[in-house]
Amino acid sequence: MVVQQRIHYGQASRLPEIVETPSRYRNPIGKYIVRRSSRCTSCGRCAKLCPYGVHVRYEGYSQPLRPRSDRCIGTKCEANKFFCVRNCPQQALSVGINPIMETLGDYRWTPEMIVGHWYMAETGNLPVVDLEYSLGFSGGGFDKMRFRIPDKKDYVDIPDVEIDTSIDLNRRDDGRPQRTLSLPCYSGGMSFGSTALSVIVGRARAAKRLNTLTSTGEGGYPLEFVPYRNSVITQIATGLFGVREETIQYAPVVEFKYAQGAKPGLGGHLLGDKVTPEVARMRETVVGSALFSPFPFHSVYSVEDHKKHIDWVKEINPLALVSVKVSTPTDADMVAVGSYYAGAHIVHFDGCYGGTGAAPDIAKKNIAMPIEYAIPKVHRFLIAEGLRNKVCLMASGGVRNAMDVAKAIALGADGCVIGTADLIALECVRCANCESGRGCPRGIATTDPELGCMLTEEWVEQRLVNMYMAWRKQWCELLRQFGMKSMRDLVGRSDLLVHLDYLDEDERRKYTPAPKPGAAL
Amino acid sequence: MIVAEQKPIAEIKDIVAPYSRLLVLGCGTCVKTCFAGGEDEVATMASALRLAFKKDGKSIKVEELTVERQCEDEFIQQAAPCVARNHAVLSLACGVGVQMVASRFTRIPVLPGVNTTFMGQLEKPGLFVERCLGCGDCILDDFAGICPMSRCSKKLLNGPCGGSQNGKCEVSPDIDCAWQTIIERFKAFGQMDRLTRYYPPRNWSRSYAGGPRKLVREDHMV
Amino acid sequence: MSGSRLQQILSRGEFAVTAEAGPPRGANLEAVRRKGALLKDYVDAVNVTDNQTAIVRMCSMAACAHLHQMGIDPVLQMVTRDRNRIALQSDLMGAYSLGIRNVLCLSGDHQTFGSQPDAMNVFDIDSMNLAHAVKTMRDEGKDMSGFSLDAAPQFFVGAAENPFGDPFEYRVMRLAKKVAAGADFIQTQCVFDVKRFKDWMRQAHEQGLTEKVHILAGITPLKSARMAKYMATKVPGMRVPEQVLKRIEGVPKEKAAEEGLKMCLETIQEVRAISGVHGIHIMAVEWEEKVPELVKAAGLYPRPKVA
Amino acid sequence: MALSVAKAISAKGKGFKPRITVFHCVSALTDASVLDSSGCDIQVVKMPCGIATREVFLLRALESGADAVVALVCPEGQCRHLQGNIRAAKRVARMKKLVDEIGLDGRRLNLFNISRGDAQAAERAIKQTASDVASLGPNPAA
Amino acid sequence: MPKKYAIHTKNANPRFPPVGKYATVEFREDCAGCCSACVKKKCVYGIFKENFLHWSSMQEPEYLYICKGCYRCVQDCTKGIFSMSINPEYRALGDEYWDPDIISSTWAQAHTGRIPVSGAGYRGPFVGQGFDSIWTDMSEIVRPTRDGIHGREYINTTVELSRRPTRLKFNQDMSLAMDLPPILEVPLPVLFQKPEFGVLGEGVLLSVLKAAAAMGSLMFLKPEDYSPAVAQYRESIVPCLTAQDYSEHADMIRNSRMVELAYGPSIEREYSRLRSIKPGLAIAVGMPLDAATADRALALAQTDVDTIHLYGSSHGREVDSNAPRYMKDMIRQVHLKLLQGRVRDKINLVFSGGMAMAEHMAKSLICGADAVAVDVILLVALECRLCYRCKENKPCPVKLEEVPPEWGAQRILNLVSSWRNQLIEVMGAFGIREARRVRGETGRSLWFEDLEKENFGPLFGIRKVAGIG
Repeated sequence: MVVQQRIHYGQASRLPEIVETPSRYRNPIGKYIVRRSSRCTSCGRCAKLCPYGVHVRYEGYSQPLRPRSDRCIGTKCEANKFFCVRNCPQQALSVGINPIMETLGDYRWTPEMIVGHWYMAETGNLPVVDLEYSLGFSGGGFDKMRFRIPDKKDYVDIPDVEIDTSIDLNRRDDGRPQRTLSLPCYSGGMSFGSTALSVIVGRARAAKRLNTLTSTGEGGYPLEFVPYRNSVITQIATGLFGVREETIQYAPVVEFKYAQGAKPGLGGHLLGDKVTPEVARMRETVVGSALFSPFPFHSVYSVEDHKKHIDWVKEINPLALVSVKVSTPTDADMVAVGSYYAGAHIVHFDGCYGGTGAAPDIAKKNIAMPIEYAIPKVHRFLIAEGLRNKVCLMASGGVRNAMDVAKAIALGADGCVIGTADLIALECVRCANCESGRGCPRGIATTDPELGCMLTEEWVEQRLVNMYMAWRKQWCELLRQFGMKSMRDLVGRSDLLVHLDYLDEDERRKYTPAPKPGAAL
Repeated sequence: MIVAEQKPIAEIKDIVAPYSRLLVLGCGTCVKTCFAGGEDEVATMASALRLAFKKDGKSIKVEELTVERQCEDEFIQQAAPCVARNHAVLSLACGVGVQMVASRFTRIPVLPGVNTTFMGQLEKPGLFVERCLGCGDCILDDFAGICPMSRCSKKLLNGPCGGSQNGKCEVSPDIDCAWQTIIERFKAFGQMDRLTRYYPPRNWSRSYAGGPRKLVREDHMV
Repeated sequence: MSGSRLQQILSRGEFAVTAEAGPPRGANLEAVRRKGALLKDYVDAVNVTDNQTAIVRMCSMAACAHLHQMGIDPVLQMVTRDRNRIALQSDLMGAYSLGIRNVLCLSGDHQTFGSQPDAMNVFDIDSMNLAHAVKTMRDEGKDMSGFSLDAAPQFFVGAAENPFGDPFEYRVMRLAKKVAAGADFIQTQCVFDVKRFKDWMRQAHEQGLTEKVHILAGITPLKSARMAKYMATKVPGMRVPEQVLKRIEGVPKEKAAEEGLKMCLETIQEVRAISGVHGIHIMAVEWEEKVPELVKAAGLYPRPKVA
Repeated sequence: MALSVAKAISAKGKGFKPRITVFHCVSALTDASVLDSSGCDIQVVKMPCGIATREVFLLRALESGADAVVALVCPEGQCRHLQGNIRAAKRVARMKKLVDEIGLDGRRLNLFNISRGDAQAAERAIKQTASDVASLGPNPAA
Repeated sequence: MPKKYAIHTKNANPRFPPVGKYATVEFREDCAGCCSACVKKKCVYGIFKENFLHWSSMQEPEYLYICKGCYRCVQDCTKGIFSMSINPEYRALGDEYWDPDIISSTWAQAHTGRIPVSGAGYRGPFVGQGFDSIWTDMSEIVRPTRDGIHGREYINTTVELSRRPTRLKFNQDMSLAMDLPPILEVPLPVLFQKPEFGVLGEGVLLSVLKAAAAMGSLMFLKPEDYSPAVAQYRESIVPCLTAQDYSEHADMIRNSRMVELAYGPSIEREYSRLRSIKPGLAIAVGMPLDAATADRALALAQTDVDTIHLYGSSHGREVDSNAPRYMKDMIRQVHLKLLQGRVRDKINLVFSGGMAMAEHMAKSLICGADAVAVDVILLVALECRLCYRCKENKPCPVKLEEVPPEWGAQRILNLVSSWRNQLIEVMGAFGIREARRVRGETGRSLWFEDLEKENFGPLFGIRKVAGIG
């Protein structure tokens, strides 16, 4: 295996190509709805006028199609000359906020954030519809943090391709290869079994194109990953499903998963329904019987035991970097330092509020500490210990969008690990039904033969590429505003952040207020 | 699609009056699409009948069921247990459905709840228009895809009559003159010369004029 | 009352004789006159068929008018196959104006049996409706739309009935319906199966129908064994018993016609004996020249005079 | 028949308390408790939008004993689903005709447009219905 | 090790269609009737089929209890005739404390006995009031130096309600030199009490008592609720008496393992008379959870009462206060007071009021309770919708007056089993095998105020927003 080159978009000026990748569904959901009444005489005027493609009429077809409401920019279009509602000679059109928005999403992933990410995954651009896709309703953490209003003087007017968004994973200087990712994030583990094969392979393909990584999760290493193995992290979790010598040797990074933010202290749990013959073969178990990953690693009861594990992996794969994934206990800072001394290159903290295939609600809600607290805590402690430059600090668990990533980096992380946002790009609606029965009705988190065929690897790959390219646009603009040319400059710049609850009333008013559920309705 | 409309409730009341246990049987295909006999209409009909009879102090038990299609054995069979516990079936399917159900359940009256109207298309929400007579000998190629049989009030094959004005039929200004449409389409295709051809009388023997029709596919019979 | 000779004969209680004459397949007036002359003194009225078996012929109304001019009382046969109610009513009025006083209401043979099976049929109304319409015209002076006519035609209304069709139990019910609809006289399908005919008459009698309507038994002389066979197998609703077939097949070919006439005469005698049978209707298909002979032989000649 | 008429007459005499089922869009009538003071026996069915007024619900309400059924929906142009209220109105109109045809009197079925939170309009609607029903008497099919 | 304790669960189907969260809004007029492709037929959950069966009831014409909001019908319909809404009936369930999600989740637990499990991360706000401002630290796994529990081994949820001797005295021959009073244990830290409102017929009471008997728990009950039918469960009843009236209920006391006396002046004088009616009787003192509670508790701990039962409001707050504090703060206050008075081990604390979720139980223990008593949630388990119509003497929409005790008991057992399993999940993640050891174990928790101060303070300075913001 060759030592990997340092490439990132700041140097190699070629960004992955954006290709419009529409929804798999007939009726995409948008913020607005447009309805045409039976008064319509099919005159076709609206189709001629609308520049956003809401009203479409095929060449030679005598009727406009049903309005593509998701493309509508809403009532603010009133100001435009081409506003269809006013221009319709029959007054057959009406536009309003889509009431379905009220049912979609939740405090953390708001309907507008979901719809906005669908848009990004489709077009690779930031939405033209007025959507708040960077802030949630949660009322705390990232949703209360804002970047300071930048000084206009600081703005650097350089194109996106010249901005460096890369991160280095190996900061130990231990003779192991450097691995530079072009984006300050990689994809979190989703196991074969919990998630459709087309999804995980599509993620690997996207990771390859984006020059970043994805992770196997703890469900084994399907052969389909092999062509993309340079972009696939092999995860070693307590179940040790599919962990074999060659799967460790494939991996550029090997990840020890001690805990998952959404269910720390609880082993993984794959319900029997999801254990199909393919999954059972992969995990070397019995079809239809539920799988619990044990907890903890029965061979790890001390930092010394942990070091032994890392040494073992380093021995099997001399080129691999090692990541340690843990949740965020009260003593997260100590854990980070311990992991470093045990030999980890990457310390990955997974806060509560992250995604998961299935976990008891009581665990999801109450687990450990939100990642927003853990990052500055660990960052500060690593600096105090003189170790901050020796380790790559990755954060995850409730990092939902490009601005969350930027905020996490400003709080002190080097980058973030993304899970849920990837699935949202694939049109997950967060119905939270990943675990039950046949699993995901949207065909994402399922191995059901019927449901699991709802999406293709190509589609998954391109949707993800599109979304990350849209995110990159957001990061580039943010960096330009603060006069930065590299994401690396943002690390630990918590001075650029404000927290609304820590501001005086008049100061607070200058910033976008925290959005409230149902505000638009 | 076969288009049908529900019979007036008064008529249905008379039809079902002799029976005290009634199954209202819907059909989930054409009549559902034209709002004459799908699940919703079955529910409404059943409810209306219960109300109508209860008002008159008469007790009637009305059961509701909708099968996918009443013109296929596979779906009719599903209704069997339900039919068995009733004294009559009010079928909201088209005439085919009613007869098919009747032919399968030999000992129970099967009554029609809809008037089967025509074979047509949904022009736009709420508007159904006739498009085919089922004449058994399609000549749409000769008429620019517009059927003069079903769309000309006089079934004229050799051009419009003298009564057409402004593209509308003399029968009603609500009816587009089929011939106007035919001519316009031919004009659009640049095939106006086709309009000069003399069209001989139709062979009606393949239509209902030839008596009840049968289609035999020997290759499907063993 | 109408000027129908047939009606007068029947109402006087005399045994009526009618015969059928098919118009020519063409516009040959002479052919009509020839048949008229042949039948004139031997029958009380002559039925003129209306495109019988759906084969195009001279129209019944015109042929009837010619016969009327010859002093014959014609029975206008009218089928609903070819004309809708508008044409039917208008033709009735025209016919009356031409002096035609009897009309026999029929549905008509389906066009598939005829020479032009491609044709569209009408069947707007059926024979029962037609009988009712003619009766309403006569008794109430109104057309089918309820419009009061300026001089309504006063027809003697006839209808056909087939005692031999299936289901047998329905045949008398149907007769009753026709009577109720307006038929004054009934001409039946050819009687070969006398037993069945008797049975039917008995039922009709039991229901009191023979009091209300004049039933004329249909009589057809068989010309040959081939014709008998054809009647038995090809004509819908016809019933030719086995022994009849055997009898005509049992004689040499050249003697068959003679035997046929003999059998015909026997039938006439038998039906005359049935109570409620008020006459016979001779359908000598393209064999009209034998009618005088038959009438004479049956002792039904000369025909009574009417005013 | 005779029985139900007698029932109706006797009830008319004795200050009968009409039972009214109210289907209301939550956007039109936010708090249905304002109807409690109407003096009628009110049964409330909340709907997310006027369009949830399915035809059969109206009849089922009558079947389950309501003397009258009222649908309260948003005024035209104010529906969250844009056309829900218009469609509800058409459905109610159709059912009114049907109810008329079965001899129950279509006046037992009414739709009113209520602006968001206009409790007084809602009360008026109920009062009007109540007075209509008072002249019609109890639902004979109840 | 004691015999493994288990609560037997079994599906107890709802008697009434539960109010579902979603409602489909359907523009049927645009329906293409596209038959086999119809999304109604393809619904993974079969909601349209099920829903139709329910049309005969006019109560909830559009309940979609089983709809999970996957939007496939909305998005796949060829004509786009579907839209979705939150069912307004769902939204109207309960109140701001007993919110629809709690009620709905409780119904599901009482129905199946399974713990609520879902995917896709936590969906709620960052932080909330009261218990919602505590995170439990379930990260035992990443600190392997503590006494981990290994795998899914037995976790004991038993707690005691009677006083334990702090030390034993022995004779010369090593025989015990003292009388050991019988120890009253309950196998899990959940007790029952009668809710303040609701249709509380015998069916409901018998359901609760039957469940209490089956799982070895206790129910606090006033003498006026005693009836012959109720009396068969006397082993599971804690009669709630007063200093004035207990002597009238000597029979009841003799049949009980524990008796609760309402707090009053000089109440300690009554204990010996009570115990003279039944030796070894455990005694609880019931009192409202208010500003004076901590001091009273401290005083009571000096007496030989076994347990203090502290009644908070049904919304999990302090009572009799203009600015009522949250249960978590109240528990903490009482617990710390006793701790400071060095008497915490002498007495058991049972808190009640607003215990709505399994995590309330777990967090109460962390804050310092020995056990909790539940009330309103029992009604919810029996399908109560907290519509409060019963307070106005209107009929109950789910006919609580007709609850069959057999079914009701199963619903409650299912719910409690689910709570217990959730407690076990949490304890497993804590690395704690004994429920007794969870008491006051704040080391296994993270508090919003502390986290903000510790982690955001250095970055953002001083919080300008009081409370959770």
